[in-house]
Amino acid sequence: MRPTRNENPKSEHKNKVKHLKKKHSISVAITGAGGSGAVTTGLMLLDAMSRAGFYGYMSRSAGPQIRGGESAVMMRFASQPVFNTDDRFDVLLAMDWHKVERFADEIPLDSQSLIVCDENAGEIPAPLLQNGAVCRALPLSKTAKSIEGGRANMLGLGVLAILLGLTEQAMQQAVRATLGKKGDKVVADAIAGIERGMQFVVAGTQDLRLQPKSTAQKRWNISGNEACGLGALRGGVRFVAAYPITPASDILEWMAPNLEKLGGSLLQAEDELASINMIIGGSFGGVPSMTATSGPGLSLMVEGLGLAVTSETPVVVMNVMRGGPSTGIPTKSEQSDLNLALYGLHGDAPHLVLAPLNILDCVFTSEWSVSLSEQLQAVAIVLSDQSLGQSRLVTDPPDYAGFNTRRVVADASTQHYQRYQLTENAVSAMAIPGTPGTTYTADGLEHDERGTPSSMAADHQQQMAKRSRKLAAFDYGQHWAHVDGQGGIALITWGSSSAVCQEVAERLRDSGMQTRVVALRLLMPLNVQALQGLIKDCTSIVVVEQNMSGQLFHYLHAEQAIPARAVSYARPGPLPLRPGDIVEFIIAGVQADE
Amino acid sequence: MRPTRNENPKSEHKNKVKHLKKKHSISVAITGAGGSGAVTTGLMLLDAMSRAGFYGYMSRSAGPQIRGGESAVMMRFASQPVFNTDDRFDVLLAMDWHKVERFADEIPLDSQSLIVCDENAGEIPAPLLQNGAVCRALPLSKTAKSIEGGRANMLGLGVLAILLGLTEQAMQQAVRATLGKKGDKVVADAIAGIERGMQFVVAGTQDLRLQPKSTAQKRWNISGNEACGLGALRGGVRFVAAYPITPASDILEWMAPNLEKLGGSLLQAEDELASINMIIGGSFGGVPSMTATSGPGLSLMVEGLGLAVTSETPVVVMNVMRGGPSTGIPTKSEQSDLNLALYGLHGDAPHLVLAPLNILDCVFTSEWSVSLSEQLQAVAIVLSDQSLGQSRLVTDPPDYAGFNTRRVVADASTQHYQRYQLTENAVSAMAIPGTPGTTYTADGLEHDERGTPSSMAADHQQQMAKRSRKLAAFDYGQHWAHVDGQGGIALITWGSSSAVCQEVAERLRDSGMQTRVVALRLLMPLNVQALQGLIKDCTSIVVVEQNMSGQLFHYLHAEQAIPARAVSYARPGPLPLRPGDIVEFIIAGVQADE
Amino acid sequence: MNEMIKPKDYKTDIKPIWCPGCGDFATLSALTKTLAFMQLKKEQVSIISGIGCSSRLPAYIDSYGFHGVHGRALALASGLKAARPTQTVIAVGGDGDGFSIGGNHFMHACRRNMDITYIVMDNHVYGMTKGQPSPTTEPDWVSKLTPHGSGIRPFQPLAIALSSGAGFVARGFAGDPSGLAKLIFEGLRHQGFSFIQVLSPCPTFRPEQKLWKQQVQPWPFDTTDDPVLAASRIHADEGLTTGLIYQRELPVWQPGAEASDTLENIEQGFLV
Amino acid sequence: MNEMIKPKDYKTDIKPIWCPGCGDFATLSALTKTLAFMQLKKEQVSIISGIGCSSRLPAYIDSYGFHGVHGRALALASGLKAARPTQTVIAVGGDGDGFSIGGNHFMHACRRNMDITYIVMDNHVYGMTKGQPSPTTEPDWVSKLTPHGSGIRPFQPLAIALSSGAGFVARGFAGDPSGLAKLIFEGLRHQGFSFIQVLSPCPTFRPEQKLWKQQVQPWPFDTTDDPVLAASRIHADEGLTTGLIYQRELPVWQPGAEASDTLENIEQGFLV
Ligand SMILES: Cc1ncc(C[n+]2csc(CCOP(=O)(O)OP(=O)(O)O)c2C)c(N)n1
Ligand SMILES: Cc1ncc(C[n+]2csc(CCOP(=O)(O)OP(=O)(O)O)c2C)c(N)n1
Ligand code: SF4
Ligand code: SF4
Ligand SMILES: [Mg+2]
Ligand SMILES: [Mg+2]
Repeated sequence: MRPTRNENPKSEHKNKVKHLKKKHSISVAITGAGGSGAVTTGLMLLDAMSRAGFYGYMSRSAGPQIRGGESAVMMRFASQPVFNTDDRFDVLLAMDWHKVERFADEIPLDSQSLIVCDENAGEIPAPLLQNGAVCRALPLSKTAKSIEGGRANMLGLGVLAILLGLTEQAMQQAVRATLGKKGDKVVADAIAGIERGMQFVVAGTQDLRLQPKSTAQKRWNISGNEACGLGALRGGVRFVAAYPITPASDILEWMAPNLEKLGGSLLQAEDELASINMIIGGSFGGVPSMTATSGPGLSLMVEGLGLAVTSETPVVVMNVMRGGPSTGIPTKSEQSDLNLALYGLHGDAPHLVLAPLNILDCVFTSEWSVSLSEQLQAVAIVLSDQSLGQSRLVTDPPDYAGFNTRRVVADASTQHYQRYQLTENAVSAMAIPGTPGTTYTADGLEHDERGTPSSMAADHQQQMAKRSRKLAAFDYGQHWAHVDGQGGIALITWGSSSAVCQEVAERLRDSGMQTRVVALRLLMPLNVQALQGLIKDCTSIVVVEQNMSGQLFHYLHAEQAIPARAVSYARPGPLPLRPGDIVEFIIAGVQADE
Repeated sequence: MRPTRNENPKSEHKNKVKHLKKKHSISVAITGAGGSGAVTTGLMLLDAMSRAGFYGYMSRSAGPQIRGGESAVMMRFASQPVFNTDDRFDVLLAMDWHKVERFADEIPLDSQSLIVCDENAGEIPAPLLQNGAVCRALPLSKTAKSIEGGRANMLGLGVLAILLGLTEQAMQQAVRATLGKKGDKVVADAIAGIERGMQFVVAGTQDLRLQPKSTAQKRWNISGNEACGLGALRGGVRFVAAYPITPASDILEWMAPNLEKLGGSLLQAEDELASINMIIGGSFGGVPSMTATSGPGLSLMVEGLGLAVTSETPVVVMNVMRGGPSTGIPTKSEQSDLNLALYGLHGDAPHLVLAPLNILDCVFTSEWSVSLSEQLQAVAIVLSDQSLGQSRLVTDPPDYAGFNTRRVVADASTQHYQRYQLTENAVSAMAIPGTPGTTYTADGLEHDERGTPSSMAADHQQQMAKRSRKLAAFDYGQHWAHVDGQGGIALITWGSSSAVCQEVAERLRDSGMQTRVVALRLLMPLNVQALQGLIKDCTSIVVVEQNMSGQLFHYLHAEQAIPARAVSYARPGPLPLRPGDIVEFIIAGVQADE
Repeated sequence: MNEMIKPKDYKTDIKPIWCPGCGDFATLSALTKTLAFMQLKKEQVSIISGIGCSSRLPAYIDSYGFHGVHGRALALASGLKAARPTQTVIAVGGDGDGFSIGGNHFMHACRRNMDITYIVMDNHVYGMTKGQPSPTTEPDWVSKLTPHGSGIRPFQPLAIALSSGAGFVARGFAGDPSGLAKLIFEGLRHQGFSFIQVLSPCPTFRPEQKLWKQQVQPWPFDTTDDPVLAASRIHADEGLTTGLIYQRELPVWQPGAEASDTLENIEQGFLV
Repeated sequence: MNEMIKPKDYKTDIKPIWCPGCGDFATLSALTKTLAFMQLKKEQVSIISGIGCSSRLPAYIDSYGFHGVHGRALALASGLKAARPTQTVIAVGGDGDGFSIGGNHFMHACRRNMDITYIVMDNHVYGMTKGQPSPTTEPDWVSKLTPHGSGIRPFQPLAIALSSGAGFVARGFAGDPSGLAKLIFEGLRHQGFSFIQVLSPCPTFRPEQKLWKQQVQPWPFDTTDDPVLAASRIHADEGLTTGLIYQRELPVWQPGAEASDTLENIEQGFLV
């Protein structure tokens, strides 16, 4: 691989990895056994940091126990928007050592890292110390006992507040926002605990205070699942039928009350076979309709999706990916349902596949997906994943995309209505039940323009070509990918790996290597020509994704979109992709070439 | 495209298509309304021709009516084995003109073709005559009425017998074999009818008599669905759970009584979700297990297949493809479920995909699939299709493949039994319920070597690599593809298109163009290296398949198995691929290059 | 538009694929008769089906319709009714479609009690796939797939409907089209889920069903609204009686309130 | 090998993922007690489940087991029993697994009547996915997904089992482990399909179920073998009674005759 370089080429690539400038950010992890309050602590810290003017990202991990098991939150804060986890953590606040080894891989520590823990928690597990992290044991629980309603996690939060330079005022606001509903006593106790924690002096560490970007704008605190739900509502979805499944259920739980407020509805189906067919029914009835699921549920929807394709009934399926195959690792992230989404229908069944590029982009991609599905009377599968869906972001509010979502509807006056009429753009007007003069029967059997079942070769070819052409000929504009930077190195990626790739590109550029990122939002149909144009002058092409077999890499080859010299960087879940690892991989490739 | 040529290169490519020598064979079609006996007539002719020492192929087509609708049989006879339909038909025996236009595409006629019909049937539909076919109207029904128990179709059969040079003796044997069960009177009436028909003189046509290949060997008369069932029994399948679906049900209907004779059993499931999980249960119980279905049913099995992959439970799914997507064209053939079979599982889920290359090969491929599935404790999806499954062949009996099918079973003495133990070939001994000392719980959750559920990255990567390696590292020997001929032109194909490609190659070779055929029997894992080796010196590479989007073509690119210059010849069903069309396509490519 | 609608106005020009003598013709004409009797406009009615001979029915009625996939008619119908409550939604299909692959949706549609009428043309066989036993087939009926019969006791559609919470349970017979039309009319009038099992002979694969003409008897009781009584009657019944067996008003599930808020307001919830 | 097997011999070293106080612990120990009481060897028993908190049970018993996919435990168990009749096959799971996504297999397993015991730990909620209504949930139970309750009348497992043709219908309670063990014992002894609904509280998402301890009563009748009587009793029951309600010997479906022919002979059939 031969990356193009900026004006100041450096020849000592060997050490480049280490010298790469990194985004200035602070990463904090909080762990604890069930009931230790690790998650609440994290949520309060996220809230406080956002009030202090920072951006933040928070992901979560938990053991197998349904309740009472160990859990961890992984957070990152910066003065600019931040969408993914870093290579390492600056601080670990450990409420106890209960099964903390389970999280050792997820919370890499090094000699610059600080561990804050309770002095009564016992011996620190060796894996945490092996890279030289500094440990400060404090009398958190002992002190907590000494103050009324005191809880060790609030004292720990106080310590973090001091380390991160948060004010008492910010902490008080955060407590009120997070615990307000639980009453004044709870709030007062928490504040007392935090303030006591802020009195601890934790010496001998690096400065963890960020410069706040002064901004008047209000921030949003949103999860990817909420963002997908919001985008769907913006796109016009007013009917949802679904069956609960981790990690997609929160989309449904957020949408249920909000759909109702907007005059829509949510139906809890008996299974996924029902949910996909229910939304086909809802959409046939004229209401933009959607479901949300994860791998096992998407598997069960495959037959229904084929029906929607053949009957040209628009539906949107949000698939929040988790570790596969089969039941796999339900609580952890992986981008391994791409194959199923692209190819998992029997027969030649053209449809749309999209993926949000980060938590904030869930709003946009979800709205766009509904819009495309409605306009094209097509199936749209949206591939989010656990790392987007169940993580939270503190971010600038998303812009309004404001797509024209309306589907082409037949009106009552139509003569000799033909549901599947050939038209210039291959989209036919769809009659909505209730409209006089345009009755028809939708069908999953092959049919002619009118919709009458037909097994004739001519009808089959005509209607297959129609269904394919309406997607192929549509002008998707600029949204098919987020592109930035100039060649040299090209990173092609999709979905949740996009944010990591952005950071990889920043680091490479900062070290003088021109880097272009092509983050695919519309995976099918693929904009092959534009993609080829964007990478043709790049000396190295790396396809980055979070699965084992390189599903995107193979798909891009299937479409003859990338040259033979492209290389694949594919790693399975459940650990997140780390920008540093990818940088290292790329530099090693560059060195091998020299 | 630049095909390599034999010793005598000809330069007049322009006319080559017409001058290409064709396999010497006779093609006969029989059509008629419901009750006209077209299908029985065809079956009797097939039987008689095989008794006369010929080889034969017979496919069927019918209108949408369940009973009483129009139907057609399309047959081809030759002195050598014949596996597919020709470009055109020599004779059409039309019992009547009821909806015969529906079959016009399926029964191409030309100026060399002869139409035999009833003189009372009325006007011949124009589409049948447009290419100059000669028509002979005979008093079939009138004469039939004049003899006791006479039926017009038997008289028509008599006419065909004369045209094809069949003896009265062969006809009598065929009648007894086909109608024997219906009693002596029926047999005698039929024979009388045929013999009367043989007295008609049909003048002015070409000679339709074939030279029989003298052979002492007995012939088999078998359909592709029966052949798949037989192969499965040979491979050791003793438990089947399935849900009826066209065109796969005949596999089940053939297997049900025969399984029982061998001490096995068939369970009619309530749906395909049940059938796939039932065979997982049966296989977990130690009995080689299989199901059969078609596209819509395979769609419903996707989740279960993932479970079999993750739990490493061997199962075989025979998928008899029909026109898709969705309900599509249930009674007609198409090779369009390849994508679903290759990619339709969520997560990274390695498995086997195979396809029989012709009706006879169904026996071999089905047996081999069971063998591989059992040895590798893997899912095997076998892609047959309607054109194989519901067509009949008169053929030499298949050889015994005699694979060693046994799975590696844990025995009672095993200490610290680990179900998913890492081994050299990545296959672990499987304990069969009932065996002491080796109890374990199979799981679709990710797990460690013992089978204990785990969400740790290390276990996930280890077990994913194991499941992938056991398939990738296995030595599949020579059976992965049927290869013949030398380069120049390379035809890469799979499944039922293979027979057509063989014929294309014969025609090209006969005209001096070296042609190699690579017919893929094992589609996944793909033997990329061997394939690359076989085509690397070929000047033109054509990928032939019966679907619209070129699913194999894209898959071969996905695996980087073919170069950019390869071209796709992909045509959807329901019409069969015609050797002449493909020859024309290839010659046109060659001419364009010159 | 002010003229009376006649049964034949609901006919399409598509010729049914059904065999001569198939019981499904009777359901088709009972349905068009009832729609005409109720003067339902074509565009007010949606007929939803799965896959099977019987499931081909929607194409033969000139109304809105959906010929979906095997076993999922009730799911599709439920989604449609939820999204568009003003439509008269009728689901139709066969015994295989409704009780085998579609059995789960049958139970849950009964419980959910949306205002849908479900008509199952029960011929105790899979007609379309050419003669395999369905859930309602007798255990000793021999077919290619079951050379000694299935050996399994038949599925009891009425008992399942009742136990699942349906509020309208009836059985009709294709050999009595006007009785059938009456049941369909009652079903369409009933608020909530109405289930009508129609004994619909398949002369092609079950020629012995021609005897139904002699065997079918009226249900020997009045319609009851007592589920306990209905349960014991249905459990004692042998399957060839027709009538409206059980009817009871039960809470109908139908979402769709008026909008009470705006998206802008909802989005305020994300502000820190 | 000749020593007595004790309940603890069936314990594995895998720690249950269950919350403290979860009712499923009782089913686990009732099961190991019964297996020990019956002196069933570990290798003779296969425990098959779907997905859910309750469906995790097989990993906690040292026998053969299969933790399959959501809703398909009975299908997998049926295939196993068909292929290996000598195994004692026990299917276990939750109300969501068994009555929502798995409802169809439930009905058809009852009809098919293979010799399988099916134990459903019914907590009237989806535990594993953190608290959505299941088919047996009360219509007014509020959750995030159903802000006003589901509005749908509960699924009646016993009525469905009976109507589907099960020959053994019982209800147990996690708060009465020895009563439960007795029912499981009877279920395992019964020839054919035995269904046991276990009221199994979920203190995490349904803390109000702690009251079951006070509310659960014994079934007020003797076990009957009359389906008509059972039907009326079950339809009148309110759901918090325990006992063996209905038991009747019915034809058990179990394939697997001795081989009677050879493959070579079968192949002769293809010769022209
Ligand atoms: C998923 C799926 N499985 C199987 C089939 C094949 N199939 C079509 S119709 C049918 C059964 C039809 O029986 P029934 O519903 O009783 O209708 P009938 O033809 O008897 O009216 C089956 C099994 C299918 N189309 N889809
Ligand atoms: C196909 C599929 N859909 C959804 C899920 C998600 N899921 C897992 S368990 C469960 C419900 C569990 O409820 P129940 O069976 O009552 O068991 P409990 O946890 O209450 O014991 C669901 C919906 C899944 N794993 N697979
Ligand atoms: S096969 Fe039976 S059910 Fe189907 S159309 Fe013919 S008679 Fe009717
Ligand atoms: S969530 Fe409920 S059902 Fe699940 S383990 Fe906890 S208490 Fe048991
Ligand atoms: Mg039927
Ligand atoms: Mg539950």
